[in-house]
Amino acid sequence: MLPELIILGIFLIVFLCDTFTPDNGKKFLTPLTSVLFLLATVAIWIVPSCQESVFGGMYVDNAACKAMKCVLNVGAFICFLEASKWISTKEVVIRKGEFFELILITLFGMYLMISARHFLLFIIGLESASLPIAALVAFNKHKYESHEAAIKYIMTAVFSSAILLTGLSFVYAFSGGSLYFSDIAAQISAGEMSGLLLFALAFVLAGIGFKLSLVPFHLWTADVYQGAPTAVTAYLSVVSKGAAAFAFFIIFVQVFGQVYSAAWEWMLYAVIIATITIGNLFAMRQKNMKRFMAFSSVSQAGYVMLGAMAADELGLASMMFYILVYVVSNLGAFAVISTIEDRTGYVGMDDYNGLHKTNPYLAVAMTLAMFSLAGIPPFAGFFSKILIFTSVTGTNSMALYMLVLIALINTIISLYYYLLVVKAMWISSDAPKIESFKAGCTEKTALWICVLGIVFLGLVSYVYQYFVSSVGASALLSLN
Amino acid sequence: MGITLPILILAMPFFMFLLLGLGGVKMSRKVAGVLGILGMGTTMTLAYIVAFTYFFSGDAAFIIDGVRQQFQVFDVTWLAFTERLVVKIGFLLDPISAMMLVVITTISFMVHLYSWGYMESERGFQRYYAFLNLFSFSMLGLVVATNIFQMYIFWELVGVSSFLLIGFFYRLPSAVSASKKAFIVTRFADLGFLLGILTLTFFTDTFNFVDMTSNPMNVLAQTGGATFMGASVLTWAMVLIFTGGMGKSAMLPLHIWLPDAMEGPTPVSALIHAATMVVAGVYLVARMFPVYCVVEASMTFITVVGAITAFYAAVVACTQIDIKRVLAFSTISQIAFMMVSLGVARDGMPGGEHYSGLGYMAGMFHLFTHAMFKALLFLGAGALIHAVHSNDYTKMGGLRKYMPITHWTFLIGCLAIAGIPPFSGFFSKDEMLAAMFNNNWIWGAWMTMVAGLTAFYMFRLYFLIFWWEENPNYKHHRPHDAPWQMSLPLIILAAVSVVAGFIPFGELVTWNGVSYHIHLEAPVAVTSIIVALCAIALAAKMYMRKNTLPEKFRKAMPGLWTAAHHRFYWDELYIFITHKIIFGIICSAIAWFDRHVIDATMDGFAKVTQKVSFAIRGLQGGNVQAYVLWYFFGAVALALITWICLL
Amino acid sequence: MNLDILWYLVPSVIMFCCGVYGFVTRKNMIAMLVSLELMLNSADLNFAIFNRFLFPDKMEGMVFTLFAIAIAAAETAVAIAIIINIYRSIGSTEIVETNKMKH
Amino acid sequence: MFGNILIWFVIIPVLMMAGLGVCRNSSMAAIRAVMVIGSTILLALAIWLCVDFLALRGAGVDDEMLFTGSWMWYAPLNIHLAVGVDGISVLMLLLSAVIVFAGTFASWKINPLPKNFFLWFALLSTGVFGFFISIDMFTMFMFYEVALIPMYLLIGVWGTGRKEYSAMKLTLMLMGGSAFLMLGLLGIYWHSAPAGGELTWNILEIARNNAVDPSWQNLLFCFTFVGFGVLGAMFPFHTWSPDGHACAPTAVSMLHAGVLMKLGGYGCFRIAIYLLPAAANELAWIFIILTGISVVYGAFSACVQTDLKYINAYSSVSHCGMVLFALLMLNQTAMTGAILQMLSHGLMTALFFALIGMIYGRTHTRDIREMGGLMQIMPYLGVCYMIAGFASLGLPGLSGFVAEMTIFFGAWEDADMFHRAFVVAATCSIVITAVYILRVVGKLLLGKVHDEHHLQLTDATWFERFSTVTLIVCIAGIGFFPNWINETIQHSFLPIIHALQNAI
Amino acid sequence: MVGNIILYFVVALVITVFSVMAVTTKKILRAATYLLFVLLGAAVFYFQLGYEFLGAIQVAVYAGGIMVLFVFAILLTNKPNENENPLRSHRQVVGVIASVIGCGLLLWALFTMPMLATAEGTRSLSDALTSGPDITMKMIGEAFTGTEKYQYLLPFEAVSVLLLACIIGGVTVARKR
Repeated sequence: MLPELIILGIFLIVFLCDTFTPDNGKKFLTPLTSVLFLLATVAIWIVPSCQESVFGGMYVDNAACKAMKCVLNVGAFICFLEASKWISTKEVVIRKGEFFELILITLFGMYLMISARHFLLFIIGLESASLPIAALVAFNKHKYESHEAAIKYIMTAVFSSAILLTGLSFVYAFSGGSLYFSDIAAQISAGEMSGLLLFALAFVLAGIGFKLSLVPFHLWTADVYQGAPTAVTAYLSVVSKGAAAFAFFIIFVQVFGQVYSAAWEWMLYAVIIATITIGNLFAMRQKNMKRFMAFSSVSQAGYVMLGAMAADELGLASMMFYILVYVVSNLGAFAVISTIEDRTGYVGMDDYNGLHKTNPYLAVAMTLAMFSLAGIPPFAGFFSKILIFTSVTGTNSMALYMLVLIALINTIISLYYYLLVVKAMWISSDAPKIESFKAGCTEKTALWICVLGIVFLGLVSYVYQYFVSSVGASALLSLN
Repeated sequence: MGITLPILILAMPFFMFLLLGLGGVKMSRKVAGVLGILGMGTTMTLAYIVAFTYFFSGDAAFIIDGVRQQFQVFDVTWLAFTERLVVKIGFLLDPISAMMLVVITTISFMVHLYSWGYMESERGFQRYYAFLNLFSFSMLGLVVATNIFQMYIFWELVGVSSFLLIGFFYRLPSAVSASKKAFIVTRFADLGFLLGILTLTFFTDTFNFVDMTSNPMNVLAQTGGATFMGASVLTWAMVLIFTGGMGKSAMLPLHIWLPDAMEGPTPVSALIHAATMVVAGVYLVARMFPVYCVVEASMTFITVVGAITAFYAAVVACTQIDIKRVLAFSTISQIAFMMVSLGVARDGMPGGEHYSGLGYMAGMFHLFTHAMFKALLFLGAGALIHAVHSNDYTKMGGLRKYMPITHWTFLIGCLAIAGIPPFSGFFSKDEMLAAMFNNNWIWGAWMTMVAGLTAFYMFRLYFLIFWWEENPNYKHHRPHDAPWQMSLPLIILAAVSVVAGFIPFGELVTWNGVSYHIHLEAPVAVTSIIVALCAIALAAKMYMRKNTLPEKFRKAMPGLWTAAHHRFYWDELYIFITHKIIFGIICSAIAWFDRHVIDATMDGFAKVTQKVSFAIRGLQGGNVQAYVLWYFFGAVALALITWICLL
Repeated sequence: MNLDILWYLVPSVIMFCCGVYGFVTRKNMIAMLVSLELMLNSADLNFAIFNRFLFPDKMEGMVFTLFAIAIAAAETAVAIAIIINIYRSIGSTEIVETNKMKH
Repeated sequence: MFGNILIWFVIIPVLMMAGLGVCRNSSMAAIRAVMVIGSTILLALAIWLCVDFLALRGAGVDDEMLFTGSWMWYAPLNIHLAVGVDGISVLMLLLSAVIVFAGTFASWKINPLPKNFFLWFALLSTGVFGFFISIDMFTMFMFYEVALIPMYLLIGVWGTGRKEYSAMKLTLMLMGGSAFLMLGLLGIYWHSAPAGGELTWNILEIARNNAVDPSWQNLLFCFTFVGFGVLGAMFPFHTWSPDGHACAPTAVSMLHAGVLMKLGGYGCFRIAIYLLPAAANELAWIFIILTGISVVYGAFSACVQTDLKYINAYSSVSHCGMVLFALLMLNQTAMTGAILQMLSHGLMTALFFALIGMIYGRTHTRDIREMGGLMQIMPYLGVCYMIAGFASLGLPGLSGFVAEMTIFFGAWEDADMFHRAFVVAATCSIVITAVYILRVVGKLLLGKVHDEHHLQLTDATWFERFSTVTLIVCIAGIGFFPNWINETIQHSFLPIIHALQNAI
Repeated sequence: MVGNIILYFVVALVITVFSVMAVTTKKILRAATYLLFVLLGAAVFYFQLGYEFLGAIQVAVYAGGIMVLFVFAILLTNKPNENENPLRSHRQVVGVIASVIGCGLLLWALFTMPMLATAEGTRSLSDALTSGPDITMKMIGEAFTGTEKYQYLLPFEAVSVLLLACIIGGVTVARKR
């Protein structure tokens, strides 16, 4: 329980500090939270868990879960740094404390999602991870878009949780009376495939697919990403999505592993193709950077899901690595977007025309992020993509091979629109709209972390191997 | 014989080419000219030494029991395609290569000397000498090739030298297009040559001439009787190889480049397009002669092509206005003569041992004499052009008074080519006709007629230039003989043309190395002399004095005259094929196809993607209820579809 | 006549589908939330029904329902907070007013 | 690791990038210094490697690959950074080094953003060198893509004309190819060892294991061959080439046509043919048809183009088609010819593009209808252009002739009607090549001066001369003394030939 | 027994009818009221299924808590008598289709579920009620405070964090500034 407790501890500290300091004395909150958070991450990473499975197997904290949580922490940390400028603006500074508190609680919920081995705990984690985000999305009260995004988000979230609960109730019918993952796994087998189980699977898939924004459960994504404050969008696009992906893998592989090839493999197959393709098709027309990133993240989610398609240790490790890389790449892009938005208010792709003339370093960082997202070597995105493709094709099934082919063909479309951004920044001959400015120190730190991650995560194989070994040490897939 | 001299023969011109080509810009004309002439003079001397050593030293390497041997002075590996199929660069000495060494270096030296005067005022004088040296190098490499691939290499190189020299006046569009035409036509022919080599060497597994020609029956055996489209593959191979020769030697229908090649400087025409390069085809056939002998069909092909070309060119030559074109067609006709002569020679001729190789010997003899007198005629024409500044005989007339040296040397050339004894052409032509008559009287008769036509058009030319009536322009611009650098070669070549017929050629050059005694075949000789004299007489009647006879002639046969004047529309046909069909239809169609089908398909992928992207934008309608509806439908559909699939 | 599991599931499913219908057709956000409550309730009811009929000796389903009610309450609270916020901002609670961001 | 000479081929460009990174954008001298020093070292290194390699071979070292080294990278998937060279790779490295060297001088006055230009240029070189030294499929593929992507910015930022469109098209098409390629490589990896054996990315081991399931081979062969074939400008995937080349800046065109397109051919035999020999034997005919079409089609298309770069691009389609065509003949001679053709085409096209760039830099047009008689104005460039043209049309004494002849003689070894027919078609291309080369030479260099303004133009500067002379020397060098290269290549093809014969 | 059946039919009717009315009525306040009836109906089902505590919670939390929230919200945002504007027809048609298809498919799935082939799946309510222990408050209390398997201390604590978060979130969103 260490990670959760640490997070709750930080939450309490922040909460108390926020409550008992005057409105004009909250400058220290950002550094405080960031530093505490950094320490917490290190602690989570280093301190071994004394007991792997507690509460009668309801909660498990093993090496793999820890690694996943660390990945999420990296994302959250960068989000904190990116948010610092925005959160200090006069419209929202009053809610500065709440921002950190809510983020920390969502993080707590995500930890539970990853560590839960019981659907009750899982659903609580899921709700903790999604409901406060609605409040975060509505953070920019002075902006209409923020409201619209919030209502769209909450409505879809609640609907999806209704669907998820219904699905779980159907799952429950098959569970033999217990909602522990291991018990359900022992009960469900391919032999008794029935319509109800399929509906159960489809509804659970839909419920988690909402968080991952898989097609066709993704339609909220673009509007919410566009309307939400950029820091929240960033958080939503990587951390929330990453946690959902991990939970997805654990649930579908661990609980429904028995009916993998019979049922949900094919659902996932269809969903992945739709996700990658539709995400790409929408992304290529977008002119608003945040909306653009939303569709890009939809399509990226499809690639993430390829790891679940592989449904083995290698798949999970590749997926973790993919998400880590995705975290740094996407947050790199968002760091640039938010830096520019905070200074100038521009978020259109055309506004980036000629960026390299005025802000070359931002342009370089954005370019690297785009290349990494597109999977261009030697940047990390290339490695994560290839590793996940490798893990999928490992089963030697022609169908999966074709799936990878479709995914690969889609990388070309994605390359197209990522290059559009690069084109705007470097090639477009229009006069630059954005004037030259100096980024703040937190933003610079965030950018540096992202850029270093983009450049070195792939070239240094240590991280991936760490994931592989942690997955291997966790016996995650054995049906204990 | 050591390898030093042979290597020097090749190296000297190449070195001069590099020297003049790279350093020429820094040199004055005089230095460049002297260097060029000295270089070629040295080469000529070396070639003479080598040739004389070969023919007359009696060394065992060169002649054994009166049989002249083929001797590879050196043969080094250049490129190994496979373990057996190895391209070598070497130096083969045998009767024909030794003879060619003499011919090439002599003419080349004359041209070098001549050019000093002729080209003196031209821009790019140094470049000109560099190219001349490049050509000499290539041509020498061609004739001394030990293997067919080496020959092909130098074959290409002479092609490009010819291109460079024809296009020497590169500011003139006509020169540029002529050079292009020459290169492309010969290149096309070389394609045949290449395919021939490919086919032949696929079976022989060697490129080497000696290996192939020393046992031609073996070559036939190696093909294993394979056939393609009704003909044996060896026939195909030899005909294809001959195609290369047709290109270089301007046989019908690949002759069209040669008349246009006259756009080059006249000395170049003398060197390349009269004496040396254009006989490469003949040389090629001679080189592969034993192999050709075993495939009857290819020999017949050569004969027929030669016979048709000879007649065609002779007819066209009668109607040309440009004096260089007349000479060009004459060259075509004469080379065709040699081809026929080679084509009629073969083993087991009815006339006995003597006749089997007569055609070969005679062809080579004619090659030699023709080189001399045709070079003479071209250089003479050059002198005329130099004096009159026009290629057109209508701008000339009555020049014998103004340019006596040119006149006399030109007359000697004409007599030689017309086959009037004792000039050299008589002897060689007589031998050729004898060989043809021996093979089949049809060839003999046909070629005798061509010989008559030759005499006619040469004297038509001669009379029109030097007699007819004086051009009134001479009063303003009095033509005069050329300077000594130009006259000296004329005189030397004229002298050679007079005496060359008495060279005991049969002793030196025969197909199998066995020496050969030449004797005149009286009936043939008499017939040909009579025909020639008649033709000259006719020419004199028509053209010596200004009269209306030519005009009447023209009127009498307008169709024929116009057709002949337009060279029977070959050029138009080619232009139609290349411009209209190849460029206009094939190339443009392919380019269009590439842009509008292939490329459009690729762009189409992008466009379709964009269209789809646009078409499905309604999915994201902005209304959360619609989103949820999709969500619900999606979930249900997933379950339903899987269910249906599983049931 | 025998009251078995299906008797109870049928009203639950009807409730669920009414919820879906209401959610996609109501224009008022609060009315949408009302529909949503129907769906959530249906899920809760399912848990209780399955628990009772299939696994009467255990009580996981019932416990789950208890928590689900709490979660539903939390969701409703946040949703209503946002709706009120929107009302304050644009003076309407009609869902069609919030479709400015699209495509 | 750093004791291996091959690694330095990657390290030096990376160091160049680092060096450029610290240069100021405005200090042209420093940027040039870094580039010149770097590319000179690379060239020296390549020559040194070549000499060393030949010495080792001469000393009887008969391993398939020399200077091998292998360092574990991604252990879970057995990915190594594995390097090694055979004769072909050595020559390719030499070619790349020469062209990078020449390209550096050709872009002496690049503008704007010289620093960025050379940064991407160096990255591109890294990819190219890395590709040729790799014997691990993964790193090979990685370097392959590293080499591709800088093209987008290089064309997009420093190009001319419809540069955005062309850059995008080029990048997307090549990346599309590499998508197929990736799939092929993955398939090969998962079949790289017999059941139970350790899977590997190492090309040599895969070839040794020869364990790719025959039922998969055909599919994988199509994927890998098409994947590399796109970069090799195989019909009908060549259309990126004309547009891309037309818009690219000089040095980029040089490097792209000169080296990058060779990556395609190299990959085709090193991976597609070597690792999937059974499929190669079985499916070669399909690609013979496609490449045969490329050869003739490219040549015909070039005949009617009016933009110098388009002419060259189509000519590249034809020549690179010849490379693939020869490889598909699957015999030693033809494949040797293919490599010779790669070298030859690399040098000659680089020269062409360099010259076109220089001419364009002066006349500001590439339309041959708007130029003429340039030989009088800039004789040096004119002569170089003619030499390049002659090399292209296969004049003996220059490299193209050697390559083409080796190809034809090799290709002729297959005696069946199908092969013969396509070889004859391919030989026809040399005539068509002559046609379009002479057309350009005639219109561009010879004849009358078309535009009076051109009379004021100057001839080549010293760095331009340097760049072109380097290339011409190499072209003539191969043309005059081809045999040592030929032998080196032939020897390197033995393992592939054995693999092919065993697979029949 | 018969009482159970009658009660079942009454409640089922109430749930069905008021569900439909809750989503079709024009007046928002009425919708909330109908919802209340449905919730109460569900509570009755819980009682009938032997989950008294659950029924009580349902009444307390839903009827007592959530409904009040709804009513407040409605009163805050709407004039009580205001009718909803007519809906766009196609959305309504699609809604009907969606719900009918969903209903049909779900019912089909439920009617074909494999449990119906087993003894547990077909037993009647009275059998079900007797085959398990009565759920006493003691059992519930122990389950909520224990850390063993089938005990729910952790979720209980976690859900409190969730509620806290929602409070913070709700306040953040809803307060004026």
